[in-house]
Amino acid sequence: MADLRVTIGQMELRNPVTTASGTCGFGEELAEFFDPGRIGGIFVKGLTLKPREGNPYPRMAETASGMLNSVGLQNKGIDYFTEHIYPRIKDFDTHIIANVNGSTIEDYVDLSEKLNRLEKIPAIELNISCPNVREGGMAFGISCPSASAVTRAVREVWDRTLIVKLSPNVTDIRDIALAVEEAGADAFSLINTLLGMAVDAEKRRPVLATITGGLSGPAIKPIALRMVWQVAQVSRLPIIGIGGIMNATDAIEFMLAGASAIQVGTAIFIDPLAPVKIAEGIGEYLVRHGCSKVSEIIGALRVD
Amino acid sequence: MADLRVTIGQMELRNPVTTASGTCGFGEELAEFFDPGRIGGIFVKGLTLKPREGNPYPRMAETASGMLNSVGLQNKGIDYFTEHIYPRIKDFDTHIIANVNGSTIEDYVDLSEKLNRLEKIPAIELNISCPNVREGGMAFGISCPSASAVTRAVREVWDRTLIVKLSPNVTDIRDIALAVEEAGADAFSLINTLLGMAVDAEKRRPVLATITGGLSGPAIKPIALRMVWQVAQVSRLPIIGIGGIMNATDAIEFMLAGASAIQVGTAIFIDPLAPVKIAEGIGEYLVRHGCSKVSEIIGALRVD
Amino acid sequence: MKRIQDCTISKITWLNTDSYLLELDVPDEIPVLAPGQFAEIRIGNSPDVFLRRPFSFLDADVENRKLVFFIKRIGKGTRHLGELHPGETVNIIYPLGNHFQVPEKGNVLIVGGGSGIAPFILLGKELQKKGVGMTFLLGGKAGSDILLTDRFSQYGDVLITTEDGSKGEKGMVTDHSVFTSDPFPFTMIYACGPEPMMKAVARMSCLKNIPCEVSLENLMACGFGVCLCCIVETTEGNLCVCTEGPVFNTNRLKWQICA
Amino acid sequence: MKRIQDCTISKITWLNTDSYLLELDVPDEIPVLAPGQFAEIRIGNSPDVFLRRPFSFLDADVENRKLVFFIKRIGKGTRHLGELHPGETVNIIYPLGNHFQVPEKGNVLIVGGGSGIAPFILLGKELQKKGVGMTFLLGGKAGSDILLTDRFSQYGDVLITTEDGSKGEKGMVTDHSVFTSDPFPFTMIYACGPEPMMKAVARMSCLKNIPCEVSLENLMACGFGVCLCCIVETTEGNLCVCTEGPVFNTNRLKWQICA
Ligand SMILES: Cc1cc2nc3c(=O)[nH]c(=O)nc-3n(C[C@H](O)[C@H](O)[C@H](O)COP(=O)(O)OP(=O)(O)OC[C@H]3O[C@@H](n4cnc5c(N)ncnc54)[C@H](O)[C@@H]3O)c2cc1C
Ligand SMILES: Cc1cc2nc3c(=O)[nH]c(=O)nc-3n(C[C@H](O)[C@H](O)[C@H](O)COP(=O)(O)OP(=O)(O)OC[C@H]3O[C@@H](n4cnc5c(N)ncnc54)[C@H](O)[C@@H]3O)c2cc1C
Ligand SMILES: Cc1cc2nc3c(=O)[nH]c(=O)nc-3n(C[C@H](O)[C@H](O)[C@H](O)COP(=O)(O)O)c2cc1C
Ligand SMILES: Cc1cc2nc3c(=O)[nH]c(=O)nc-3n(C[C@H](O)[C@H](O)[C@H](O)COP(=O)(O)O)c2cc1C
Ligand code: FES
Ligand code: FES
Repeated sequence: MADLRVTIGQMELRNPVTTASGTCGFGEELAEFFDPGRIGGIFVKGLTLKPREGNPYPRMAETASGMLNSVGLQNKGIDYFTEHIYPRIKDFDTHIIANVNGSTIEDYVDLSEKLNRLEKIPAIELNISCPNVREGGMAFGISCPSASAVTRAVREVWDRTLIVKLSPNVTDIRDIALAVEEAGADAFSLINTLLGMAVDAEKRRPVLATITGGLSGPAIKPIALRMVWQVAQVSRLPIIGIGGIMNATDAIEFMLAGASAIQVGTAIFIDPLAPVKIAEGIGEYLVRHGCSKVSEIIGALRVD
Repeated sequence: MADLRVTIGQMELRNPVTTASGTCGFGEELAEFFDPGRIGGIFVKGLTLKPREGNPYPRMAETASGMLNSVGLQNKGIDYFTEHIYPRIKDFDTHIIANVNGSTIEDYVDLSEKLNRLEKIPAIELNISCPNVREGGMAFGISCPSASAVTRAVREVWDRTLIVKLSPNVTDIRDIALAVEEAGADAFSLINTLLGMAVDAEKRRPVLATITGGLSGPAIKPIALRMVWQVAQVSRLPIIGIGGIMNATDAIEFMLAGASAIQVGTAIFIDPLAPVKIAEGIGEYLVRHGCSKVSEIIGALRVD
Repeated sequence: MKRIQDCTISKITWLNTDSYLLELDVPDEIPVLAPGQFAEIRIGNSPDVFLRRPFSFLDADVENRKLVFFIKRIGKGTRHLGELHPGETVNIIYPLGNHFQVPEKGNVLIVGGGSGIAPFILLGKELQKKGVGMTFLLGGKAGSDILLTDRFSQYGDVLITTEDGSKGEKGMVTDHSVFTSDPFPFTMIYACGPEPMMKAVARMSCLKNIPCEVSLENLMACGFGVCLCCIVETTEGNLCVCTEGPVFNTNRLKWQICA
Repeated sequence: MKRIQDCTISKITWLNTDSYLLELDVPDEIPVLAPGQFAEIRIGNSPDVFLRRPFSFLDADVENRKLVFFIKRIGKGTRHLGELHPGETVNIIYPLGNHFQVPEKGNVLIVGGGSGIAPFILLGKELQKKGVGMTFLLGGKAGSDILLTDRFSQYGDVLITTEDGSKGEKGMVTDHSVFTSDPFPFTMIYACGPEPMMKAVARMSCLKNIPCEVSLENLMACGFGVCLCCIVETTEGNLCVCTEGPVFNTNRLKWQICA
């Protein structure tokens, strides 16, 4: 049995498999399918300072090997989370990472400060890449100065692990990554969804109430892999790879390209057991390839 | 039977369906499957001033609902085209549009001037969005000043219809579109491929010899639709929609979002008859929806 | 725990050109299924179906470990599912969702349109067990859309409306003469079908001043509460149809039907 | 004109755990097929196969309008194709590619490894028609990989090598004693199989100073010359394997085998 542990900032994950924010609720629903102790961590649904009802229905459209969503960060706000949800999930035998969203830099800072009081949150993931709202908004994630400013401001109030989630809707993700690194991030997670759209030809209307939404699933995997690879070439911070990971092979591709860990998102909708199957599959791959530690495959792509 | 004619610059197409550059050779191979007179136009394989061998093998990778290619503009150069290919295809009963690629602005200009001598080329498509080479290079397509400069330079030597093909690998495609419009383009075509990557987990190598390549096929349709919609909101130039169009419904979605015509690309590999089937399908849709002209559906998306 | 299981198709029975019964052999013991609950079925034989599709349980044979679904072919997923062969497997997640509230007594009206009849066999069984009287009102475009009447008639009277009048009374379900009965003999209405139909029925329940439960068929990405895509506006804010529903008392919905 | 046709599967015959014969009923008359030509088959029952897959013709029964393919299961496409049932249809584009050059006389050696035996039944037929003598040399990992020997023996002698020695001579095809025959009895070699094997065979042909043709199995997106993905480096520059090949005389390839 190979050693599957990986390190992201100050966190040690028992294995590189985590679940992506917005695709695993607060972990409780998944606990009906498997023991959360079998995966490395859970990135909970995006939190905001105030409760949010999210966007109107319809909020999703199936696309070729993927889907669009325009959920828009529906959540009951940080205080409800602190009072009602956190107590129920804090003793899961895995890392609970909060996904932090704001519409101003102060929002991000305030939210991080409130999370500071929750002992069992070892890391936050700054979402500066949500295409569906102003809060958590992509506006921060698509320009270097704003990405840098929000990261720097949160860094000042948050000592635990700080992960910044990058938007793929940019000309060059390396620029943003370097700006965020320079501002004090401990790790990157990438990618969030790509801005997309679906049309109902019969009704002659957009499928989503918000017209555009975020594209996820295997359709975006080649783009996500490329971005992880690009960022790994320019930065030494750990990367959490996200985008269309459906099985262990996909996860290994991301790790070879440079990811230290991965998030499983949309795959959960199709197979709630995907995260555990992926963790197992990575273990089998390592044994088959004669590796004793998962770290041996991180960034191990041969390009000569 | 509805009127399927559409106008792009000075060209009138018999129907809105054309074939995308790099996916239909020079039209001759497709003529083995159907009469080119049944579609609106053929965008021939990317041309360069000098012959190019393209990139090394392997040049393609299948992905979820799509594929990556790194062909890299293999072609025998404009002189060979003029002498050997043009004479064979010039009398096809459809529009032959040249896809123009260069690594400097002078290349684009020289190539356009050479094409000026070919009477039966009613339009050129400036490729400033190929992710696989410097020639035809995305470098031009991802910044407003360079996109604008190359368009303006070619506009000075080319009086017929000038189409500029935009890259999706940008933060905001509207900015590029407006710069190109301002520089004198007659129409946009969008999108070219998205930069992606595939990894062979067993071999621990990139699948493509060039590591990254261009992603096409239904996987990218939601992104392409969104970009067509975005550009249609800010510009009144005609748009040729491209990206994962497999059938008439897809084509109609693009037209509703604002495209005046469409290009069929990767779909041809799977069904060489796709272009004619799409043209027929659009006709049937119009009849079913009580439209007498295809122009009635261009940009007709209801978003109230 | 919820189950994720590969089940073997034992039979596919086409009822008309568009609808079929899908019968599955389940490997393990079937848990108690409440009327209105559903499963998420994976359709693995289609090049363009990505997400699972939700379907209510039509019936369950606990003894023989069989689940039966009633499926209407409306798009690619329901088409490809119907092209599978006995012996092939499909993967299902179940049981999902809440269920209809079954009263202890009374006389209920059950209104189904299109594929919206699916949850009502289990409901009929449950009501019968409690001794609650019931009448089914089934609506369709034409007579050939009215299906499984022999099954429903085991539990109660079956009334029919068709838009073209080829079977039962002509018109929509809410045009049926049963709604003119005075006094109105029912203590509750259940409805499932196209949303305009459910709204019309809910409006009737309002007029008659009796409770109404509807089973919503919102678009779902997951079906088990993690994606927040399937929401419906309620008096308590946006709620997930897959976990807080699919069955809702119409007084919780913001349909403004009693205005 | 090239054809795009829906064909009905009449039979799928598994030859071992990995290989099967796919027999199709073609709706129209079958054109003359030259040995080495191929078809692009669409695999419509798989959620993750997007492009067509190329397969050489194993055999064609012109009279009964049947096409036969020999298919080795190596990935998702070949797996899903083998899961189809007789009566279901697959869409094919054909005939594609060039073909082996068949000499007027002589005595040829035909070397096949893995799925690389597929084109050699048609080649055998053609050579036999011309009265050209032939010997088949089939290689595999184990005896169970050596297939269709009874078919090949209708056209010539069949020699065998297996890596584990369980059938025929032990070793790779190029280890076979036939290559030590002096004088070397063959005037030409044809080969199809994994690239290292074809290169080894080509090297032999070089040593023996006789021509060699190989059928390449490059990755293809289209199969009919429009995408330029399938290229091979040749003395004339990059050429498309799907239109200028799949059969190449090895002296055109830049394999540097004679160095
Ligand atoms: C809880 C629940 C229980 C259900 N029970 C049953 C059942 O027992 N039997 C049954 O036949 N169906 C049932 N449905 C509906 C069924 O899930 C859909 O018909 C199915 O998902 C359609 O899939 P498709 O791939 O065939 O259609 P698609 O190809 O995905 O869609 C075809 C067209 O129908 C529209 N459409 C698809 N799904 C829905 C929907 N849910 N609501 C409105 N429009 C839609 C699409 O937008 C599109 O225009 C249920 C749905 C829910 C949420
Ligand atoms: C002209 C031509 C004729 C052919 N004739 C036959 C035939 O008669 N019978 C037969 O069984 N096969 C034949 N092949 C090979 C066949 O096309 C491939 O085996 C098939 O496409 C694999 O598809 P898949 O989906 O099963 O594998 P995938 O899931 O696509 O791939 C599985 C693994 O195999 C690798 N792979 C896939 N295709 C190839 C290839 N062409 N070359 C090298 N590696 C590859 C992939 O990279 C991957 O690692 C032929 C190929 C060509 C080009
Ligand atoms: C329904 C849905 C909701 C999402 N909500 C969030 C969110 O609240 N915060 C966030 O950072 N990302 C959110 N995402 C993005 C995912 O975390 C992930 O980055 C993206 O889906 C790509 O991964 P995938 O292809 O594996 O799904 C959401 C994605 C989906 C599909
Ligand atoms: C194999 C291949 C080669 C291509 N070559 C060119 C090219 O030479 N010039 C160009 O402008 N676009 C080229 N493209 C991009 C297509 O024209 C088109 O923009 C893209 O494939 C998206 O459309 P699709 O999804 O319908 O294929 C190529 C695409 C493919 C798949
Ligand atoms: S469908 Fe995902 S939460 Fe209801
Ligand atoms: S496979 Fe497309 S040109 Fe050969």
